[in-house]
Amino acid sequence: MLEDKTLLMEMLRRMIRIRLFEERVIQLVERGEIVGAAHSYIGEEAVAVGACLALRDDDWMTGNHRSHGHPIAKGGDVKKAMAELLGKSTGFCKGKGGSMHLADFSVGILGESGILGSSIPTAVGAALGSVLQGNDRVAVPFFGDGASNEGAFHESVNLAAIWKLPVVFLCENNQYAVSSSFKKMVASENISDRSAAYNIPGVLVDGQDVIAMYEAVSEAVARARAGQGPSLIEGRTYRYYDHSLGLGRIVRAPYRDDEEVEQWKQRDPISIHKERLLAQGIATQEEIDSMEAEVLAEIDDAVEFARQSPYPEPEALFEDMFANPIPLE
Amino acid sequence: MLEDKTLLMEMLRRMIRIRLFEERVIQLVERGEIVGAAHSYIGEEAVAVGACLALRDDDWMTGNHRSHGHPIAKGGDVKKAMAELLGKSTGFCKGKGGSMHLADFSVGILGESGILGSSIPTAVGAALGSVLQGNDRVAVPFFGDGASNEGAFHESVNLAAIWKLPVVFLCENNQYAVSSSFKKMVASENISDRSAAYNIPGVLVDGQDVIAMYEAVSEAVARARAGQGPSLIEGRTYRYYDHSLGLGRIVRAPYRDDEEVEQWKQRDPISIHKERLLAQGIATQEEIDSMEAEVLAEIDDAVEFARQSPYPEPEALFEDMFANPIPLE
Amino acid sequence: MTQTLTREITLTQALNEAMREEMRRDERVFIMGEDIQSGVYGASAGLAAEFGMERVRDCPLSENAFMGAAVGAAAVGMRPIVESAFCFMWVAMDSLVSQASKMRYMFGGQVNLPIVYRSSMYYGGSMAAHHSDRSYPIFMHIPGFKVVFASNAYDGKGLMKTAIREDDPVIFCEDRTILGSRGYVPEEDYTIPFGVADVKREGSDVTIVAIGGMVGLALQAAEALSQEGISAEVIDPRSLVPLDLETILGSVSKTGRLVTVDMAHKTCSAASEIAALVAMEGFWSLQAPVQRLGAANVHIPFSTALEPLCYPTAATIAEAAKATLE
Amino acid sequence: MTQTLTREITLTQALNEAMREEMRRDERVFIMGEDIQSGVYGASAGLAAEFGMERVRDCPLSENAFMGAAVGAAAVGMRPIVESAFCFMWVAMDSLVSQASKMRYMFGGQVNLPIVYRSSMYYGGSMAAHHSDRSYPIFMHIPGFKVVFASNAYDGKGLMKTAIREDDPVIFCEDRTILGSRGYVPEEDYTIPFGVADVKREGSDVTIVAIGGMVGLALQAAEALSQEGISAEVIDPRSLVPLDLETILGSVSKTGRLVTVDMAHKTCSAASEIAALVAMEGFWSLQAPVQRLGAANVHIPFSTALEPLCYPTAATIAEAAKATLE
Ligand SMILES: Cc1ncc(C[n+]2csc(CCOP(=O)(O)OP(=O)(O)O)c2C)c(N)n1
Ligand SMILES: Cc1ncc(C[n+]2csc(CCOP(=O)(O)OP(=O)(O)O)c2C)c(N)n1
Ligand SMILES: [Mg+2]
Ligand SMILES: [Mg+2]
Repeated sequence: MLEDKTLLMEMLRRMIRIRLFEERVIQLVERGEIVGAAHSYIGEEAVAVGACLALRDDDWMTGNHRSHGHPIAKGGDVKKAMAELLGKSTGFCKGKGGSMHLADFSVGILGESGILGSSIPTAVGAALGSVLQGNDRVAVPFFGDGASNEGAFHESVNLAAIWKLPVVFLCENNQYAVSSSFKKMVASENISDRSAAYNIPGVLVDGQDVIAMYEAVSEAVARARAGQGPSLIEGRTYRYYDHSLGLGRIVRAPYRDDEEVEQWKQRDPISIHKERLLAQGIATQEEIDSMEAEVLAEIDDAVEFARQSPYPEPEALFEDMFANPIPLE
Repeated sequence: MLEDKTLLMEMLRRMIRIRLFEERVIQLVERGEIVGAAHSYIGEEAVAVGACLALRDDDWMTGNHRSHGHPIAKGGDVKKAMAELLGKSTGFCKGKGGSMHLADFSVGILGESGILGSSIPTAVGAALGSVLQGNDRVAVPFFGDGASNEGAFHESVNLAAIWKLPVVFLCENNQYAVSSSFKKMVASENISDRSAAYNIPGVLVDGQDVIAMYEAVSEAVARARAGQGPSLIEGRTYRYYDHSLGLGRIVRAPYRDDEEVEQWKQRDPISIHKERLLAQGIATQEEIDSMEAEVLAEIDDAVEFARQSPYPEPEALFEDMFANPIPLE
Repeated sequence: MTQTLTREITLTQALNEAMREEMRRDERVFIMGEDIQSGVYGASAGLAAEFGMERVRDCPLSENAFMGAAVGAAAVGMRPIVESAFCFMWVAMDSLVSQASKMRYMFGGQVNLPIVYRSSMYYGGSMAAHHSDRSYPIFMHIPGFKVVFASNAYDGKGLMKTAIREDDPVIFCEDRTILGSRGYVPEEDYTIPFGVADVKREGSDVTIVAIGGMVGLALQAAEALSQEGISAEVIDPRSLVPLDLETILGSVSKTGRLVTVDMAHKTCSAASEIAALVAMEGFWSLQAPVQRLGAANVHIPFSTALEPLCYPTAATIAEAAKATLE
Repeated sequence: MTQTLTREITLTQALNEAMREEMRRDERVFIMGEDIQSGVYGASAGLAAEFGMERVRDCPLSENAFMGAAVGAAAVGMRPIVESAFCFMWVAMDSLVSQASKMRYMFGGQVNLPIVYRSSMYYGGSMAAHHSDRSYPIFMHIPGFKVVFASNAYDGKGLMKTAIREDDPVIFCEDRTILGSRGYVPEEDYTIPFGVADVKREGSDVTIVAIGGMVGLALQAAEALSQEGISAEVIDPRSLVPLDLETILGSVSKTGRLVTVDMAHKTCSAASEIAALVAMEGFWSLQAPVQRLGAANVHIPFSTALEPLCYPTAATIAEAAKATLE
């Protein structure tokens, strides 16, 4: 049984940080302060947090369009994240990326990609870099159940498997791709079953249990660092909100019933972890309350910082295209 | 045990037809009468013949760059095939396709594709057509061990599996992709193992035994016609010659040793079938000899036909782009 | 009757009507796309309810497979409509180029491929670099596609019907910035042929060639220019392949001046191509340098402070027109 | 010394030398491709023997994955060279466009992507529609790539060294029709900057802009034209992105006449783009219609009776030049 209190508390802190960040994002979208598409990670916090806490700061990670949970879990600065969502020059990407393209290379966040499956090969390449550079940095691409049907998934897992690259393929199976149930779209029963096609370990994990996620990913990371190659981990989870907030592909038709949503909310990852910490006497209610207060203050600061930050100057339009710039018009 | 003599003899005839056709192609390439790339099917005849004889004439088939065996096995006209290889207007494709793009829609040959994996979705679409049109025509895409690492393979098998389409995915595992051994490049032990990722039957078959191929494919075809969905069949086989004749990507370095080649030649698909027919008293040496003489005459005629045929006229350059033509320059 | 004559619907509704009517007319027509069965917005809305889940098919996130499956289905006699967007076509380029565009010619004309690839463009809505592609010039460069562009509801319905009845692969460009704009659309069945440009406004001083959402901006520019006594002619090619060069050349022979407007990146754009063609075929009519407008040669930034700077506007179009008259 | 000065090697050998020398110079440089370890022909020949299987990597037939892995490797500090061909890039377009071309800008310049995509063109050898792609204009249209073209061994070595040392993604076009042609290449280390066109032949009557294998044909045309007393200037841009428009405009201001030559399909080609730019920037210098030559707008047919009709020839280039003088 995991007993490291600092770690257990950090799990809770990061999950709460994502939850409160996302709740604020919903408000900002409704107020029109955040434009474009924004995909809520609420309900899935344990997956990214459990996985990222099994990594070192210098390990690599790539993500997808559901893009706020991964960077926060990996230790990204919420100020810069919020500023990016508001399109400000102080954001991770100077306002050029926005919600779907958060990235912070300084803490190993190689970027969130809006195109499904697109960032999986990137992670494989980062892991190839570790091998060529003779270090033991691991790469974790996050992708959804829907994206596991993209050709990039197949090619990337096979490539990592034959080259024994230090990759942990992390499928966040929240059971739907927009309105499409994975039961209809994925031919295998579990996505983790697909590991058989590549002779690598495939593990189905309770994605609502941050400790289960942490332990499964830790084992895969150990394998990877030891040069034993990649693993495929499926975190079975659920998104509480609609596919996308604001713009994007909103689907109203009842592709899932409220009952199902309610049942899953009964297994809220944050409540589960909280109750466990209390039950096991690892944390007191006071500690948890003050932690929540601290994180709430962080998020308030982040929003304040984002709001106060300037928009990029028009000149920025032609900047950052090339390391060695050329005339552009 | 299969006893239908007509069928057993037709198996032999089509394998011999492919073998003699390919031997003539080698001569014509050496004489410079065939230009461009040509990929020899010699050694692999049992795979295409066993598979295609398990099909009806109105079933569909797509192929790849190793492109002469499939159409001949499916019943394509060798005259038109040879004329196409010589770039003549009487060829399957009026000389526009050449070796890598033989096609004869009239007998269900939806075409050979030079780009790896590229024709697999086409076959899936033809099978979708069967479902939408309410007929029971099956589609068989042929592809290599190397192509099983293309994303198109993964996406196509999953699509056919979730829609229960009548497709028999036929992987010709000749164990190398140009100079690359599948043991190094395919993470799973057998390519047929990959069926686990899609919950469909996966069968490894002796690709040198035409009856084994015929029986395995027949079973998969029956499933498909019955609406039970696709199967993945791996025919383990071997190519006797280098990857490509003439132009194309010739690799001289010893990526496989002569011993291995010799061992496989000991299991020549035509000899195996011949000897079996003789041993079982199904055919006499005389019948077989006269069959070979007939096929040889066919091939001679085909070469003669191709040589006598005219090249396309210059006007043909701008023809066939569109069903509803537009001005082109 | 007046009711009919004044019937105004959005471009999205016009596309929906075109598909609905063609699906009623020809049972070989069916639709493939992502989340189209449950969609209550968008051009496919309600089609699953009328035509069922077999003919309105939700696909897995395997664009290369289902865009290629459209080719196979078309090859055996079906008439697929594929709903997607340019930004999601990169993963499917092989099926689009190696199969859809090449198959007919490569096989000597043995097969027709009646496929409509509905290609949305989400630019202009802070969707950032991955969701703002407008890559139709690529499909002009690759032989084998017909490339169509609707700038209003009326054209949208007529062009979509032609596209569905066409026996060749069509890239049907759908400009998100105008999908919601309303226009008169009659109830009667009608089609608009490919390769026939439409003069959206007549003028004598300068020719402005624009497509999709740029047409509306060009018309605003023309209106503004008229205040300054400049008479601009606005031409909408409606299809880029085939291109009605005659109408464009005719206009330039009248005005002597050309502005081409594109929402794709400038380099190797439709605007470049039209500029080049006029410099070749209409050179002696030209009395001033051609003005080519297009999106900046950068990827589309997210920030509302930057994205609007990428595209032509009514103002920059008017400026360009004036520049040809200096 | 004279030996060195007269050292003639093929373009393929020049590319091989460039890669070899840069791999010796910088251990972050490595190569990915298909069947390159065992290749005894081709530009990678012998590199595996010297640098080992780790730095010269045979990849599975998963182009989208390994071309995307090149992006990830570059993002963490490596300098990959990817050996492939335009015809095999369709399956990898998403990694090329969504990642390689967009990543730097989309992430606000946080990362440099020093990647060389070696892109062969097999046209002209009866390889038919699937193996004859020359789709560099597409990579000019998509922002984020530098697009480079060598027309001889000397340029090839110098440009390849620059490409490998460049911190941005480079599409390095390799024209199979000239890979075997020999030219003088010094033994000393040298590089050729991007964006600097080379005047391959000076002339005063007409400007011919050509790339890759078309340069040799343009020079033949110029030679033939000189017999008829026509003085043609032949310009090789060497890089299409960035493009040295100044040199082209300078030449046109002298000659007043322009022929652009491309082996890609005409529509939305490099030849179109250069024609458009001159019609914009150099209009007042032009004394005759621009002549744009390129491949026919059809896919490449197999038959030797048809394929040669697709591309510009020395004869058609000379004709076009004369047409500008009528
Ligand atoms: C290649 C591609 N196709 C389609 C889309 C549109 N799209 C964005 S998110 C999404 C659903 C993704 O589902 P999943 O991978 O399960 O991730 P989730 O949204 O459930 O977290 C779709 C279809 C896209 N972004 N990229
Ligand atoms: C997408 C793509 N990548 C690379 C190539 C070049 N190529 C042609 S055949 C071949 C090997 C194919 O191996 P396999 O699929 O096993 O078929 P085989 O040649 O062994 O029959 C390669 C790499 C290609 N045609 N298409
Ligand atoms: Mg999902
Ligand atoms: Mg093989």
